Amino acid sequence: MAQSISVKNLKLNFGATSVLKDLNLDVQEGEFIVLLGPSGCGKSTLLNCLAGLLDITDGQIWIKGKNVTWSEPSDRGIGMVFQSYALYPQMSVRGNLSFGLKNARVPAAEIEKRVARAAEILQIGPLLDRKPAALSGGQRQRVAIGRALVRDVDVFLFDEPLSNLDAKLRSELRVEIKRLHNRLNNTMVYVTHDQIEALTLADRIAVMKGGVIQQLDAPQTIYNRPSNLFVAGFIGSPSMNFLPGKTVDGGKAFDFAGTRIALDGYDGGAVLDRPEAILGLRPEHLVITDTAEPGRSIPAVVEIDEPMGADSLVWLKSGSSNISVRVPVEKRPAHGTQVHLKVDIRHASIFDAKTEMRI
Amino acid sequence: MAQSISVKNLKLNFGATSVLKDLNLDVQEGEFIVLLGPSGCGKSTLLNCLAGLLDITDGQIWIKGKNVTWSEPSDRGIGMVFQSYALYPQMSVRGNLSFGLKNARVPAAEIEKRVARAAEILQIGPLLDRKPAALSGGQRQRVAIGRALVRDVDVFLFDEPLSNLDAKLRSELRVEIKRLHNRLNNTMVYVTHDQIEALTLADRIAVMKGGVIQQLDAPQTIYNRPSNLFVAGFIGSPSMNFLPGKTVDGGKAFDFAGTRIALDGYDGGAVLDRPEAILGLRPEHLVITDTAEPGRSIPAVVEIDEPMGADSLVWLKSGSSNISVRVPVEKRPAHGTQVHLKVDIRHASIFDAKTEMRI
Amino acid sequence: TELEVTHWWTSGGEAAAVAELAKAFNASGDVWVDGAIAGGGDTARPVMISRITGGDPMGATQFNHGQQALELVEAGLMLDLTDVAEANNWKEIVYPPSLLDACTVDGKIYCAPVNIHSPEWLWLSNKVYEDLGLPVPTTWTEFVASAPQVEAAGKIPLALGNQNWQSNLAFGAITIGVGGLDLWKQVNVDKNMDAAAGPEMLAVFQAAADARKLAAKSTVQDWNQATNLVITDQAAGQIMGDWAQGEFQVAGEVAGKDYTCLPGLGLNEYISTGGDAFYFPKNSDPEIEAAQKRLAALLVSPEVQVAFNLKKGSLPIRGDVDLAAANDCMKKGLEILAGGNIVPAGDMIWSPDVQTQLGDLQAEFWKGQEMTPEEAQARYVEILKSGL
Amino acid sequence: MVATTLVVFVGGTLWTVLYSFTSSKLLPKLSFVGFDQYERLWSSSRWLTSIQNLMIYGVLALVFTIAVGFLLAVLMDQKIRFEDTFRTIMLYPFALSFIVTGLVWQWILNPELGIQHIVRSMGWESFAFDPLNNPDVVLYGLLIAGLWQGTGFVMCLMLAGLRGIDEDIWKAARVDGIPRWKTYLFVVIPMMRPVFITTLVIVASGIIKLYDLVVAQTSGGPGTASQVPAMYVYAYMFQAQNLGQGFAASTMMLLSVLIVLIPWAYLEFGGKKHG
Amino acid sequence: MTGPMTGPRGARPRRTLSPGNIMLYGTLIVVCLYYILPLWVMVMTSLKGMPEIRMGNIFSPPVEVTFQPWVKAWAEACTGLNCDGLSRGFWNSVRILVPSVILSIAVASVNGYALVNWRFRGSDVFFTILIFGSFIPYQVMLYPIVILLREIGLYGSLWGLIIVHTIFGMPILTLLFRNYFSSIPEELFKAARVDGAGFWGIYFRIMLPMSLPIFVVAIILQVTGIWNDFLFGVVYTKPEVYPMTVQLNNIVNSVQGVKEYNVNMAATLLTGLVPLLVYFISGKLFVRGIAAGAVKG
Ligand SMILES: Nc1ncnc2c1ncn2[C@@H]1O[C@H](COP(=O)(O)OP(=O)(O)OP(=O)(O)O)[C@@H](O)[C@H]1O
Ligand SMILES: Nc1ncnc2c1ncn2[C@@H]1O[C@H](COP(=O)(O)OP(=O)(O)OP(=O)(O)O)[C@@H](O)[C@H]1O
Ligand SMILES: [Mg+2]
Ligand SMILES: [Mg+2]
Repeated sequence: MAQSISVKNLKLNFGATSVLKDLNLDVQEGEFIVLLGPSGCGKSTLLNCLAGLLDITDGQIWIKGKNVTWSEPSDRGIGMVFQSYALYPQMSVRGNLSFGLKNARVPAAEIEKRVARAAEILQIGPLLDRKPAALSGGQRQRVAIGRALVRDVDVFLFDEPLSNLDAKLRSELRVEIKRLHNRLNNTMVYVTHDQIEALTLADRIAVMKGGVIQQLDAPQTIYNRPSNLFVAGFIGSPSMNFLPGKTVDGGKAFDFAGTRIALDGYDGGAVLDRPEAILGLRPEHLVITDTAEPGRSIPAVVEIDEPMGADSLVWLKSGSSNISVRVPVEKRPAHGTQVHLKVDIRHASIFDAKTEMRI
Repeated sequence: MAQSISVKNLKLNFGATSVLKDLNLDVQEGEFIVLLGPSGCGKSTLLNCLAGLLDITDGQIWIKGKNVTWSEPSDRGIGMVFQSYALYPQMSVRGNLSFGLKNARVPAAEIEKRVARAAEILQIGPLLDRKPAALSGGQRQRVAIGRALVRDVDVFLFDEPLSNLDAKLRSELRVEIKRLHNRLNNTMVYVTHDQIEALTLADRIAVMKGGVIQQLDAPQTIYNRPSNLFVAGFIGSPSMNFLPGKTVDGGKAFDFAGTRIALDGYDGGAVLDRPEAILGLRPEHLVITDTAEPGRSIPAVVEIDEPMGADSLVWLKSGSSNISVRVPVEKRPAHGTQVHLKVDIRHASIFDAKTEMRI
Repeated sequence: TELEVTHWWTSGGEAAAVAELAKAFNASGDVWVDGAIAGGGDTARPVMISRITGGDPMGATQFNHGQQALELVEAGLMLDLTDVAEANNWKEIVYPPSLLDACTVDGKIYCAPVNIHSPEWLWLSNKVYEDLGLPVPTTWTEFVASAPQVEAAGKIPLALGNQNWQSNLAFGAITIGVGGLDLWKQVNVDKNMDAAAGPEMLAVFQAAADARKLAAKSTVQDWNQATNLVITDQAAGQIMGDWAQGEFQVAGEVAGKDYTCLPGLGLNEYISTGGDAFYFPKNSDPEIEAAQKRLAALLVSPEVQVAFNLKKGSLPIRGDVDLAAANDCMKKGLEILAGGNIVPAGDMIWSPDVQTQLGDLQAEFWKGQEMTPEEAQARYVEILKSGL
Repeated sequence: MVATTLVVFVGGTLWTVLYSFTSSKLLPKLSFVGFDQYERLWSSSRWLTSIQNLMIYGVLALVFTIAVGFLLAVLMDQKIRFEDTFRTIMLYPFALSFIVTGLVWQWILNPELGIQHIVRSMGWESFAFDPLNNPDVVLYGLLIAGLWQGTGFVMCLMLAGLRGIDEDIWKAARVDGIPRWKTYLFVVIPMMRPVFITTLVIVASGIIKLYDLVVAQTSGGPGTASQVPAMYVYAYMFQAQNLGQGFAASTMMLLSVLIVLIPWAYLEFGGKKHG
Repeated sequence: MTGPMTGPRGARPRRTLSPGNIMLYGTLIVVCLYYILPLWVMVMTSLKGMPEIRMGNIFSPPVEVTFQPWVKAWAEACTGLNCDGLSRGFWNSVRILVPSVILSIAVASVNGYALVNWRFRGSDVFFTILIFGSFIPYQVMLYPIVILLREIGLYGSLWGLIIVHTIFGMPILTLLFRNYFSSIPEELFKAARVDGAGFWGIYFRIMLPMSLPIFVVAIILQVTGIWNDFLFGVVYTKPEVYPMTVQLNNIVNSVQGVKEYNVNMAATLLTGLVPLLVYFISGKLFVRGIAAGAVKG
């Protein structure tokens, strides 16, 4: 596959503060890339740089083999969808869709055709003559996508397009975006700070923090083998349990508050002995049992129980650590019970507490 | 347990529009009630009535055995936490916490004590001298809770206290609120339109729509035996699959586009033959298999796959219906595969398509 | 040819007088475009100066004689009227000659004087005194002496407007009236600062301090409002220039019967001869220039002088016209003029800057009540010194 | 046009400052005299009075306009009936020029015609209310007119600001049992900082330019009791034909504006980082 | 369920004549008296004859209503030789007002838009200078502007005056527009740029249609300010285009013996009519416009 977007050594400063620091990113054609990260990490900034809405401080941006570093936003062959949709409130849906084309002096007949096609794809045909104010959230979002669609571009940029919506609508539209991508198969760069969105949509996820890409990988890799503590904690809801301790026996076991957990089968690098290490365990990779299994389990006391529909999230206390475990609703243990948590070390992650990197 | 809040025949009109219609609600002492419902259904309105911030049109409100229908908000023995927190921006955290007490002429020593206690419970001791602007979202929320806490009241009212936060923080604070409730054991009425919040927090959930309580029950009951189509569709994410069809054979089977599903073991009332019925199946109660099982399975084609970390949500098409199924990540079928969905009828719900009520 | 003429003559008598000028000018086939700006010279002058320096001059404009337009002339913005003056023999006919001197810069004449004004008059309401059964005063001294009775009758003894120049004018009149001509000349013409700081001058300030008590109840702003107080018999008297006469006339009052005028406050019958003159800003259009010269000649002509000054209540700038129609007061003025009892006007002696400062001082002195004569005199001397 | 504006404001200011060091009379001339004009300016009692008046009037007008404007806005914010009517009544004076304002109030305050006359004719013979002719209180006479003209507009600004306050803050305060007045004082006012700043700029710029009102109402009198700097500038530039002096006075006014403005610009642009 | 419904129920009883309400409306009414008084005096006086005025009470309504003062003010009052009242100035004022309002608002709105959305180098400095400009007393700038207008050859023409109004309207208007535009989501601007709209395209197609409220505010402020202007009108134009306020000044300040208060008041009212009407008609929009962003710092 050809390269669709290539960001080379991108730097961006706002005055004295450096927001993006020497960032590199290559996106293949047809790929769905999600930029994920906490608020303020520079996701929108990166997207705006791609779109040409911000003047970059240093570096280059290539789109479809062309150096567009200095091109106008409209000349980059990109379409963009914004968080609040940024529909032009005084124009009808049709006006919103055709505004960009008119600016580009596309012939009227061609505009007509493209709008009709976009309307068909997005099923907004009957809405074409309404004003944005008369649309529901979901419909607005489709119009916003349509605006990118009619421009016949190969790269779509989305800046948190769903974050204004309530949970139900959000999950519906997520599916729609996925469908659209399956159908159009164009390159998408999608900014969000919602990890469910990232996990469900992305071909690859770029997890950002402080203007730096922490990890760029397929969702499963990010989920299962997070490259550092930040990524591990950020991805997964409820989030990964972190047990502080040390690795002993030449890297063969993890010592957590006196309890030893054998590390054979650990999917990672050479563990070695480290005086400060962190064992990361996802709630779904722990099983609550009544009996201890030396080297494989941790004792804990049941504290809180959060039923979440199909599953329940049980919070336990072990030593001074809070640990959450996902269990089927039927199998919830009673409050205060003393139990043992069986650890599935194949799905665990171990981090060096100093460097915070996965071992 | 004594009754903490009792709402009797509450009516509230804004001018000509009736927002709450003859609403009754009884809350036990120490209970955690969540008001759940779509935007505009009257949740905040109900909460404001409880707090005395809105003059009701008719009915009564009792709190702790006292008729407070005409009492001032500050005399009702309630504390309230708002969506935007509504912290006093120019006062320090301490100021925010003590402003109400000072005003009530509580002695300084007593104020000191209560603030210290709240700060300890909420772990905001080190923040006491900061201004709200210098706090993170989570910290602000704790201060907002603290403001209710210092008032030493037994009833806490929360109006979507988490909806301004991002997903990660939201799930963290959810747990904190739950912990707080376990610890203080006071009555809480909590408004949200986020069902995960409702399911995890509530002792009982009141699902509202159009100013009417649709169902008031424990989370598991609501989840498993939703009393009508609205509740069923509203609760659960991804939401319940609805298959339109009819019940035949004297209520012994469900006919979905020609496929028959046997109804023995259905957990509900007398089904009877109904020309228009809807079969509701949750994604986690369907299993993808390769082989058909007559009377127990539905044929379908795999369309989209949404990995969500631990699980994956697979979208299939059967007839003209989209069906979602939750499967462990390892067992995802390939796109386009022809499969069969095994139905677990014990967890299914059947609705009359006319009355929309569960049968 | 159309000629725009700007001026600040807008009160009743003034407007009537301007109408005479316009009538005469229009009669010769030209058109007088009136550009009156009310509010006095202080409002109008910035407009005129801006217009002239801004390169969009009017055809003719009023200024007071003397230093006001000097710089404009020096900057070469004004039309040289020497040929008109010579053709019409202004040197001979303009009386007193000081008027023409004020128009002359480097031997060339730049303005056409139209009238003579003298500020040193005391105007009295006869009715006020008749009602009280008192004789109408004939001097400032008598006026001051009768003031307590006037006041007791609920009338204002002395009407005085609120603007700086009015206080200054009153003080000037008292200087000539009370201090005498010699003192006045020493201070203002010879610019003898010792005299200004001397005891005689202090006596003048003392007299002014007495007068300000008489004016304490006067609450009007404009001079004509103050005059109106006299006309309507609410006030006994006002110190004001001879232009006040126009107001009496418009109100239908008769000099000697309804009101009395005392030049030089009845003490020293001298008048200073300031006045108005028209200047003609340079213009590129020869037709307009011709019209300007026609207007200049017209302004000095005997017929216009008579018509204009009768309405305006001022004195003509030439001694050879017959003002048979003039009323009592005007005749008094003419006599004084003819007798040569004249002194130069303040506008000619002191720069506007000094005049403004004097005005500020007098306003403070007259309206403040608490400034002592000594203090005022000290500052008076300071200001005069700055203008040497 | 933007360039023109810059040229006028910056160029005009520099030009003014430059010529304030000359002895220009009627026409601007580059005949430098150093600080002479300033020395004379600061020894002129009229200028000193003007400055003093402006300060007194300015502080009073600023405080009262904003305070009264805010109070009215608070009253208007009590969900009252006929809000439109009340608002229109309070706002209409803003449509009238200062000249008109000055004239009308000169008249109403005139002892022979206005309030004093009325009260006396109603039988209270000793009643005295003659602010415009008493040097000690004439500034208050101006203030009455100035407030009349300007408070309505400020009220609108404040009202808009009040309406922008999060409804939840009010609810929180009610639950806390805070009386309304306390909520306004300790919570709402601090939250309206941006509104107050905008208002301050608008009102203060109006006060410094104060001229027409005084001319129309008192002509700076009685005596020099209500002189203001703008009048001094005008008088010396055009009446006294002493441009240098007028420019020196202008420069002092501009300087005082800068002194007010620099902290503001700092707050607006420099202070952002501090939140 | 719970016990019987005893005690208070339904809405809290509210007395319309509560002490609080009496205080509230009482204060408002007293305040309104203060605001209305001058207008009352003006209107009443303008409807009286001179004898009635001289006799007396300026606050009392006219015994005998006469519209003569209005007629005189509009069509007969003299200044110098011209006795056609305000009527002539009215049309001059309109001729000055319309282009001045349009130009000044056009320039200021583009300015505010550029300041917010196209932050250029030195835009903060530029803005600070503008605000500084709003404090400059007009008298100070009379001379420099005379020179400027002379240099660009517009002195004495209507356009010169229009430019002056535009310049002096700029600071406050720019402040208003800047505040308003910064309350419009930036995303809208970005979307338009991606759509290929340029500086003017965005301004005209996107920003303008969304800015009605603030335009109303700007128009009201400018109509008032320009219509009421006297100084610029008299200094930078000629008699044939003098605005109404110059006539008003002439009528009010030139006294024919006695001040004709009734004519003065009628003239004053006539002169104020246009801005007053603008306020009475669009006062509601005015507040809404201000609330829509003008005061968000
Ligand atoms: N115009 C600006 N001037 C100065 N700093 C800015 C500007 N815009 C953004 N920043 C800073 O740059 C950083 C990155 O901002 P950005 O908007 O890219 O974050 P984000 O990852 O999109 O966050 P969010 O999830 O909240 O949208 C933030 O710290 C922000 O404060
Ligand atoms: N002050 C008011 N005047 C008129 N109608 C109102 C008012 N406040 C609320 N409403 C209407 O009452 C209904 C219920 O509003 P409410 O705020 O209680 O909804 P909600 O359930 O809290 O919604 P959300 O989840 O969006 O907060 C809505 O239709 C709303 O439009
Ligand atoms: Mg962002
Ligand atoms: Mg709500």
